[in-house]
Amino acid sequence: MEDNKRYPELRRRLSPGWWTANRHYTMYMVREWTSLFVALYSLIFIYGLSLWAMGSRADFLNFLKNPAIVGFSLIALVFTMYHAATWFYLLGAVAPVKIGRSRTKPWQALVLNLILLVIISYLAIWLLVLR
Amino acid sequence: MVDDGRVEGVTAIEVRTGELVTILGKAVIIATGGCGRIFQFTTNGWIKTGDGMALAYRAGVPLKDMEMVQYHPTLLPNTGILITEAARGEGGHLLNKDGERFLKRYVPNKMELGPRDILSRAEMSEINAGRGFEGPYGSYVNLDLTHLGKITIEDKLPFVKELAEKYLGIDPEHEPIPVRPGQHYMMGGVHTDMHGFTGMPGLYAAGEVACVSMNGANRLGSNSLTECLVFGAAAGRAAARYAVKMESPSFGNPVQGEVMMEEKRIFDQILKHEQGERISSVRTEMQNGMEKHVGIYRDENSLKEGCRIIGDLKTRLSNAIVEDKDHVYNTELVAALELDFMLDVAETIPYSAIQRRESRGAHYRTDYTKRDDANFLTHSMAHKTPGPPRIDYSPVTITRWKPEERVY
Amino acid sequence: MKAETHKVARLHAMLWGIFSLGGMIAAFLLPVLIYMTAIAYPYSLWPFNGARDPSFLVTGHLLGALFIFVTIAGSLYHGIFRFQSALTEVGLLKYRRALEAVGYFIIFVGIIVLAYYLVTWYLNGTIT
Amino acid sequence: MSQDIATIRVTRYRPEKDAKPFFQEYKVPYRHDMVVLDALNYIKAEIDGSLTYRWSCRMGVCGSCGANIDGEPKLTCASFLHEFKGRTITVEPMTHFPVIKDLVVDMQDFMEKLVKIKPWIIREKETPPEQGEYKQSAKELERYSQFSSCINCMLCYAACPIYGLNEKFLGPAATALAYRYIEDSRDQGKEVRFPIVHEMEGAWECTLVGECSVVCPKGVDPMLAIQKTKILGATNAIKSLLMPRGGR
Repeated sequence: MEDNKRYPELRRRLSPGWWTANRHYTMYMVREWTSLFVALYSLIFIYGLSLWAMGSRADFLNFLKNPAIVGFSLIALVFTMYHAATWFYLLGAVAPVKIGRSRTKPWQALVLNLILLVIISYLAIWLLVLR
Repeated sequence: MVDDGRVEGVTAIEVRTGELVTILGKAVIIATGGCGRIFQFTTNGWIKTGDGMALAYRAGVPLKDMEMVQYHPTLLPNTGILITEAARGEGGHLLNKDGERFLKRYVPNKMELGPRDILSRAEMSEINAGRGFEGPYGSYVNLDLTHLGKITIEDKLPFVKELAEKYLGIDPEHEPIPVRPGQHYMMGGVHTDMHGFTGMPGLYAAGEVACVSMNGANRLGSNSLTECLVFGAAAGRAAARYAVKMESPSFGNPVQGEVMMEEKRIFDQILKHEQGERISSVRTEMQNGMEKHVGIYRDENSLKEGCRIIGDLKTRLSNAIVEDKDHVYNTELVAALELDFMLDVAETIPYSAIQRRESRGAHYRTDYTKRDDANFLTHSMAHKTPGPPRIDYSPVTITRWKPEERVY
Repeated sequence: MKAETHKVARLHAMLWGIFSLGGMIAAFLLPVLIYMTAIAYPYSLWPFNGARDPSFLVTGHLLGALFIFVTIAGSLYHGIFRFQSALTEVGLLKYRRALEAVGYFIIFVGIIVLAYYLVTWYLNGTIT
Repeated sequence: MSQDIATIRVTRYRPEKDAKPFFQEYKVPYRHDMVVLDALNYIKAEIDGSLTYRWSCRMGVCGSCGANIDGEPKLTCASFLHEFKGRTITVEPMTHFPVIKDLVVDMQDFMEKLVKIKPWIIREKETPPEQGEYKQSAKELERYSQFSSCINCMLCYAACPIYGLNEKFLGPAATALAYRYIEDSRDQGKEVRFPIVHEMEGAWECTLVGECSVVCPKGVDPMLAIQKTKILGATNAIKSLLMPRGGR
């Protein structure tokens, strides 16, 4: 097979900016980077708890009221919601349910799961705070 | 490569590098399929250029029953995409320009379920009588599925729907599909016995390229699958049995000489011309000529014209140019070699057909419309000569089923 | 042909399983947690209305502590796991091993610290 | 049907002449029902015999005519010229694969992967034909039938950035085909195939970009197959952890 290499093949490399090539790729990359915010929020929350553990409960609460933390958390919420929505969509894409002659579409799973998210969120608040 | 009447391998081009490669083998099985690309309208892929038929033919094996060319009645015009029989099986109608189910004049008992050859001829007759539609790619008739309903089409004919939508932009639930007859299958091919053996030591063939004679003059739907599976296995076994008892061939003088001749032919002749016509124009004229003169309806004059055209084109091809002079992946050179094969194979069809002065199966002569078992219940055999092919006949072996009159 | 040897990535398969579970958690539970800590509490909105605060979530109830642990640990795992793979896709593939090492280290330390606080609070009676 | 003129910009790369690829523009008259492949054939027949590309069936079955059309991996036989009306159509060789010449790419890597997953039914013991066929219900067929529509056109590989970044990745079509056999009730080769799809460069590389399923001309959903393969891998791993011996 060495002979094949007499004439060079053209090899192309994927540039780090490949995800700008089309809309799907860009959406994908945004989806992946939302995970940064998910991770950072979690780390910040743990840091807040450490303030409490090494100081007082008030330190933790002040930390939560810090405008920078509030601001970041709001951004994190937006990205978390985006993350959740893509997750729901993918759930629908990889596990379609067959109803009669047709299969459920991913967007139907998205809507269904978003409703489920609202219910779960309410349940969590009721169970953990209101009760 | 033939050495002392025994086949000892093949020469091939490694398309990647343009090099001629010699593959020695105790036995060779040809399984290259048909030669539909000889014709203008065909369901066959671009690569179905009859290479294997030509290889065997040039090596000295006769091509059997080459006049038996099956036409399929429902091809999309232009692209030759096949609309499956199932479309008619499920109840689709063939309609002419007047919206009439014209088959009632040809096969009233079977209508759309009639055999391929009769349906193809019926469509051609309608078109010739001016009752076809005119489109950019010639005349056609309509295949109407609209009355079958969404569920039947989606469940039973999903591929038909997909093809019509993808390649014509037509929704078969609401619009009829334009169709015309076109070449579909070669009943004829490399002469073999029922073990795929060609009669030349070491050479076997299986599939459409071969003519085991299981299809007679008119193949029935799906029998090509049987042909591949059953006779493919048989050929494989026979070749293996042969190979086990033979000595390995050596790259000796006769073989080496053949390779060098082939090398010379390709690099010093075909690639050398700097001026001349394109091979594509030769190819197009062959396809049009075969369609027009050696197609569904044939007669003495049209077949003579067919022979003449192919003869002319052979001369023209030898002076044609291959623009691409590269070694790497030279598809134009490949196309030139394939065209050379095709012309050899194409020639056997009108020559075999002209001598069969009868109509039988897919072979229909307007000047001899009746079947003539007394004179032509035989296989035609086309042999390669330096000039036009020599046709002789071999007897038909009839076992269980006796030939009967076809009535529909 | 090369001899076939295939090493089933069993550990990775399990880590991926946790990642998947984490994605589910991050999708269903994290939004409400962020809402409570970053909107409801600072702006005194429902359900806190100034009466309760997020510390109640952590120590008010064992179920709350569990919720915090599952949500934060799952989200952290999922987020880091996914982000390090995203980094390999923008030109850092050759540093994959290092990225994975750093990623798992962060996950490991984060979860241990979180668990440590919750367990000590449970043991010393802060969590009721 | 009227005739329009399409402008086509094709990548040329002739390793014997050119150090680098370049674009060459051609003008092609076309009808409404003509596809990009028809245009390439027109160019080769009438304008430039040296233009090099693969094709055979012209009906989306053989899978040999894939190319990047305006940046998107597509079958040239299934891309109508009229959809690009008024624009120059850019035709490039499929992304990620090494280019041999013009639009022809090297398929070796995919071919090796295809063989690797053993795309045939594996039986512990073949039963002789006299004992009849291996029966399968419509329901069992449905579990894998979509994945058997693959025509090996490699468009999914051209669409997969993960494959572009790491060519060791088994990739969409091969994994989907492996899954097709894993799900086939007649197949008994799970023990053989699991290690292939569950090694690190098997399904695990996939990060659900999902473009493979978008570009597939046959409606196959490789992303789904890969995801299901991963789920199988994870459950197997957990099972083997819980039941170290008889788990798998």
